[in-house]
Amino acid sequence: MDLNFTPEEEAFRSEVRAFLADKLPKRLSDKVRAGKHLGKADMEEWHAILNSRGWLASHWPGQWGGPGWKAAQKFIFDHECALAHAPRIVPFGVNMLGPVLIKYGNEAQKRHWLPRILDGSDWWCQGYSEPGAGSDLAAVKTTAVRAGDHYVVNGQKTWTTLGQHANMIFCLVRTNKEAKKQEGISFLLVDMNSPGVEVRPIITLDGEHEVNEVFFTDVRVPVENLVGEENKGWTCAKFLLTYERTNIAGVGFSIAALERLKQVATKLQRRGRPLIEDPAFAARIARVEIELKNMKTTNLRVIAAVAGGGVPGAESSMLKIRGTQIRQEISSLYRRAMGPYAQPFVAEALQEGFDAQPIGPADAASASAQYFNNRKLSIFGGSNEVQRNIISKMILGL
Amino acid sequence: MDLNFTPEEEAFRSEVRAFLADKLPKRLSDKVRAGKHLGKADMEEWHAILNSRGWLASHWPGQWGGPGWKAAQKFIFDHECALAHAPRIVPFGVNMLGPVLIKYGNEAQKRHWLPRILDGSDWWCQGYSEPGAGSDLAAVKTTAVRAGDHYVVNGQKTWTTLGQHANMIFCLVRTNKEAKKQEGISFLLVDMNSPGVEVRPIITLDGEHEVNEVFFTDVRVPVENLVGEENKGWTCAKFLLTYERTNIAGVGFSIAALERLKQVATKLQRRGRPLIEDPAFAARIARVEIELKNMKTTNLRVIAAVAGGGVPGAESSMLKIRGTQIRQEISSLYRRAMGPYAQPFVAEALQEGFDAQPIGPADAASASAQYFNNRKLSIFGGSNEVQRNIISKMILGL
Amino acid sequence: MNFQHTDDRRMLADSLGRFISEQYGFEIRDKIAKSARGYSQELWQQFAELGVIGALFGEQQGGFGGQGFDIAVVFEALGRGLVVEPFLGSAVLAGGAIAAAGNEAQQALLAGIINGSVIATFAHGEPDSRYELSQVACRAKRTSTGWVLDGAKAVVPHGEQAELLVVSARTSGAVGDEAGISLFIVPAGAPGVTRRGYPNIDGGRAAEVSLGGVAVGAEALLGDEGEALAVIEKVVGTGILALCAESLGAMDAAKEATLEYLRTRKQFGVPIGSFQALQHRMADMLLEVEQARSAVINAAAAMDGGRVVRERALSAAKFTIGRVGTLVAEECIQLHGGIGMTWELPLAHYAKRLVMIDHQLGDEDHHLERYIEFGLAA
Amino acid sequence: MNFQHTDDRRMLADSLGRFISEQYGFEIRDKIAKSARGYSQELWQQFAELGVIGALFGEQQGGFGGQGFDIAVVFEALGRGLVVEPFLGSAVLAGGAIAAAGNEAQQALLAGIINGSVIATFAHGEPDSRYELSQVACRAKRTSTGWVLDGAKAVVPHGEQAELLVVSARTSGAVGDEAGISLFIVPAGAPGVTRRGYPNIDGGRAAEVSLGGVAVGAEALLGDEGEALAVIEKVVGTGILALCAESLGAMDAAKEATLEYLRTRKQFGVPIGSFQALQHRMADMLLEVEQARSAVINAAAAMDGGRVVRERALSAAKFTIGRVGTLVAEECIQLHGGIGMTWELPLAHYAKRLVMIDHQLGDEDHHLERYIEFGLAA
Repeated sequence: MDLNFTPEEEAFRSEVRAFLADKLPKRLSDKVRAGKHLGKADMEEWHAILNSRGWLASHWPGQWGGPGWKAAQKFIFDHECALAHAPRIVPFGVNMLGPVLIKYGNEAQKRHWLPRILDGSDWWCQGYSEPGAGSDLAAVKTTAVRAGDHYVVNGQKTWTTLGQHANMIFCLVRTNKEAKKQEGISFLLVDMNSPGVEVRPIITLDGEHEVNEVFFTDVRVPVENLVGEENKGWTCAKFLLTYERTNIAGVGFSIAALERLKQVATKLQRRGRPLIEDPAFAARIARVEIELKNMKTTNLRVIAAVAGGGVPGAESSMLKIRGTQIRQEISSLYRRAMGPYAQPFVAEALQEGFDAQPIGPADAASASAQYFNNRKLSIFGGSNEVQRNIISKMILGL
Repeated sequence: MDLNFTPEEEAFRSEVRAFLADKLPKRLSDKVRAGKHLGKADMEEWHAILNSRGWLASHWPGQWGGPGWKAAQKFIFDHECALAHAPRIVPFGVNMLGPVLIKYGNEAQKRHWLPRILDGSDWWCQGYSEPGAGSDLAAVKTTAVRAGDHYVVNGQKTWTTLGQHANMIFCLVRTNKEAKKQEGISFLLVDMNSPGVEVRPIITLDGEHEVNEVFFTDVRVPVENLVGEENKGWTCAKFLLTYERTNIAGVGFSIAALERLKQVATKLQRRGRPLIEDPAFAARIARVEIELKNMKTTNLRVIAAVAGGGVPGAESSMLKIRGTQIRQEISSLYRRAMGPYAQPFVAEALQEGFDAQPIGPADAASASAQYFNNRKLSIFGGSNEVQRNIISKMILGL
Repeated sequence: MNFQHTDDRRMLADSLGRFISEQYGFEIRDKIAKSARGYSQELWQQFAELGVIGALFGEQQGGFGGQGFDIAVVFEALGRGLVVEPFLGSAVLAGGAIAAAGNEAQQALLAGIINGSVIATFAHGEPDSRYELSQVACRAKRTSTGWVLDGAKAVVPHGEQAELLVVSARTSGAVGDEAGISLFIVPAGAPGVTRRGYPNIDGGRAAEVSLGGVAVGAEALLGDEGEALAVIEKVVGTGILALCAESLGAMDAAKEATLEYLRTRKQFGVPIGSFQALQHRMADMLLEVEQARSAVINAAAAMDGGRVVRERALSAAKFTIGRVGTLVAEECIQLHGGIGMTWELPLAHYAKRLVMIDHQLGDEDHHLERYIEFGLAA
Repeated sequence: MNFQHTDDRRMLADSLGRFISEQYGFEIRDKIAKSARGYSQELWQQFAELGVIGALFGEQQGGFGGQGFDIAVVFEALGRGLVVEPFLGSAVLAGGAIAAAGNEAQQALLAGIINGSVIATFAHGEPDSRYELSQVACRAKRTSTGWVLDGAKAVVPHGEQAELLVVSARTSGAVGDEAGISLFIVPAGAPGVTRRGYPNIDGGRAAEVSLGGVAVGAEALLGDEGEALAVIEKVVGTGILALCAESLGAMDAAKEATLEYLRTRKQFGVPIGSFQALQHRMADMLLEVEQARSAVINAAAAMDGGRVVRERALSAAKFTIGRVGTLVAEECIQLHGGIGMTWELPLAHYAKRLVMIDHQLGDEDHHLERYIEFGLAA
């Protein structure tokens, strides 16, 4: 039993830190730290920096431009990026479609699409969820009907994150209506500039435009954009959903957020002394800090099991549930720390270039908006209720 | 909107208090206050005292010897008895069988059994639960087969509280095996001195003998002991289960227990000052105290609704759930207050006449045993899970 | 013992509820809530004509209510409708302070507040005061003709639109002292008053108010010099009751919307309300809301009691409401899933309001501590 | 990074686990736990022969373990078996103190402790000390030939059966001072030692020990005069780790028994494990137990670290174990229903042990506060 990383892994950590110190633009990390919004160009800039180092697609094999990291290295990389307030990697091309293409795509598809993910030629988004389906992903109603060398796609997708920036979308579509639910689904790549594709914003409760609806009306998609076999798309879908969830707990994000919370609680006062010295507030922080330390070890145990040939499987459901609870609790405490200043919300203060005096403490601007936005963590990506169903079935055998 | 009791009700409260001050033996209230065990004679003594005042069967109509109280009076009476640390009324004859007989019994049964409940000639116990049935009360397997002017009863009942003191048991028995679950059940009164009745103790985790198993082997029961119609016993059973649950929250018990907790927390020290001044412990007490104050009003609201012609129904499920949670939390805090002295357990210290020096604080003797014993509150009488099902169905319509 | 409201209050609640459901639908509310003004002057006038503002004042002040249960009935209905008009700041807090401490001339200001023609507000909280009533750093110095005020006031409700400010300032003592705080009625247009308005995340607006050498006459003093804390506590207490009742109304609406969703929304071929895990969570939520309702009743009933009884009941209620309101907000969003996160769904705005009420006039932790400070008592 | 135990530890755990499941079944355990002695001398000898006691000591002391993970592996297995023998009091606490602070002559006592022939115990807690290590009121006065001890010690594990007592007493300073506490090795038969034994609610026994003018020689002093608090903290820290691991073993057993019950017990015609509300509660319980496992790993790994790192990890673990252990106990009883309340079901005894561990060496609240006092740090 040894909780320390190996000397090689520690050397790797140093390498990552040096890289971040050197290459992560302060302009970007300042925005992330302050909870400001990142624009498309910001995200593209960070992707390009990582790509130039060969570290963008950490889950890909070396042959396709991945760095060939082991699970522990991926954990260290994600962790250090979070601590350094690096922007998140936009996952749809790199972490989702990439691995599916590598496993199920044909040679031509791999050669065409993979390099374009790395160099930023394409911005991918995800066409999984549909209105009325929710956690029941296999309830796909969007249809693709074969017509010669094209499919004609009709239907609607929703909760399409950052779809407003995307030029490509990978979709689950129904190619056989007769078949049972999960059969008859295919995995299709659609050019969003095709006639008949329409993107409409969904504004979330914090006033943010992050997710979208995507409508397809007689959209023609070349048959070569089918990944894997027709009617076997559920295989790709499942693979994508269970692939590489070792970072699902977001421990690094939580550690960074907790650090920020503690800084703020040291600055803010209650009854003339720092909030962090208030017994009730200190107890709240201590509880979540202890939970987070436990979570970090739970996460590493899962990673070690994977490295030892085990399968994360339903364990990732545990990481998802408790990891999102911890992140939500930290942003809840951050909001709570602001006292009456949690209520004011100047949306422009989260945009780059806003240089007016902040309302209340400088750190208050994003507090409530982030708290509300983070409610999504326990809903999207398989709600925590669905995760409990999975644990119950897979681990407990109930 | 007026949270005060009427002058008449307040006068009634004074009357109850005067009665308790005058008639409740200190020997009994001391035992109750200290969490000591009450023997059969103790309970009989208290019943006799109440009966001599006409206050034993508070739910019965005047014609059968009840005091004819309204819901608010019953609440006040139960409340004051709890605050005065009076023994609880043993409910099986008075509160359960009595009302069933009054509603469904024939004239002969009423005349014979009701006075015997009041004067203590009979000690009743309840034969509802069976092994393997749990919350599914209608899964009755004990059979009663008609043979001339007798039924022959075979089967087993369990969780029979204080059955070791009883000479009579009221039972749900299956008189028709062909019928669907809830049909074919009858309500039968069985003399426990009949040949073929055997009572075996169940020892609970606190070492206590409070509940029993009761076995029936070819027990002959005269047909005149059938209450209501044959195969219609479920009607009696349901009536008994929903009857008069306005005291189900046990607010009076909780107030008395909270008072005892606060006294103890004032005496015990932590780091050189009273435990009740410790911020974390004070917060725990305050939380449950606030919850209890809210509960008291919730309870009174239900009573007022009943008085106004409403039906408590599923509302009593809410009272049951939160009422038992509060009682459990108070006994949990009481145990917690004892610190290391929660562990010692001298069973004899809970018996009358124990006069050795207590281990640790005088109030420690029953702390953990009561905490463990109180786990039953959320299980028996319809588990809190069953209550949530009821709320979901009846109030929420889910 | 009687848990029915009087006929008058029931009629008021009914007509207010009807008015809101007819005139204050979600789209209208959304437009008002994010408008530059932060409330609708037109609807405010209509509320006044309905008598809703008057119900918050006693007969002596020209109203026809003003008791705990009047406040509760009105705010519960306002909470159900997510109303953003300045009931709290103008009527309960500023109006309440004038009613409690004003001399005859000052009481005359109430007519305009009650008929809706004047918006007032309560400028008490400060950037560093958090929820502590005595943490007043703003200073008032006596001059030959009156007073000069200097200081900063934080998150003043509708502070930009108000014409009258009731300002707390220290006339003696140090920050945190209970004695030495006074109240002043300051016209918003007085030289030296600067206001920076902004939207709130839950709709409506507030402002940072800065007072730089603001000169007012001797007649601006509201109540006795240095003795304002008791008035502030009383007025804030009424505000706490109002917020608790508002939260209760919002909880009921959120709970009902969620129940309706569980009954109609299908997944895996069945209504999601048929899943037992969700049923049990709804049952627990219902129970919590009923407990919160009892807390509001307890607080309203205690408004006429002595200080300790009243403040303890208010802190118990605000603690309960803070805890349960946040729970209801989070559970209702979670049970809705993604759709619960969207601006277009009224539920999301109920959730925001429910959580933000915990940030007004003292949160869960503040009131639990305050409850303990007033002495535990069963 | 490696979460596998060494081969030696795994072999030890396996053989201990096998021994317990073969020789320490529930009926035997129940008989031992409520016996007049409170443990089985015969089984204690067998545990010693298996090397289980030796595994708790380092090679210098004649053992072959003694590191954090040795303690964890052994106590996890003991927790699974609900073993009541005096591992904690005799080996970890008393033996640990002698190992940490003893001179050569005193270290020689360890052989008997390790081979099981001598039972020692740790008499540190006092009637008013609760969980505070420095609340020592018991006094030791220097005499011409040694020391005289006066005071009372509370809930001393197996205090009635032990032959050797390691007693803390104040040689200077006032109750609560960190300095001035010393340790003494006192033979249980020394004149002036009186012991009142009693059963514990979770099985086994403890005793109140009173010291009335107990004269011991100068050689009884264990470690430096007045400097014992650091030793006590270290030894109690090892005890905390042991209790945490024991709790984890008991949680696993309780959880498995409950899962098995949910799979087999039928109600309304189906296994109760098919009810989603219960499934979700089991899923949450599983998650909590895995987090508790991580807390134990963190604590075991921190045993060799500096004081702050070690104590913070220990308090984090004991807090976690206290919270989760009680939760698991209460949920497992509830999910079993009535049968979970009965003495005949092993589960009920696991539940009692889980809850009582929170009362040994500091509960949830104590350790949360201690964690904060050692400084919050991510």
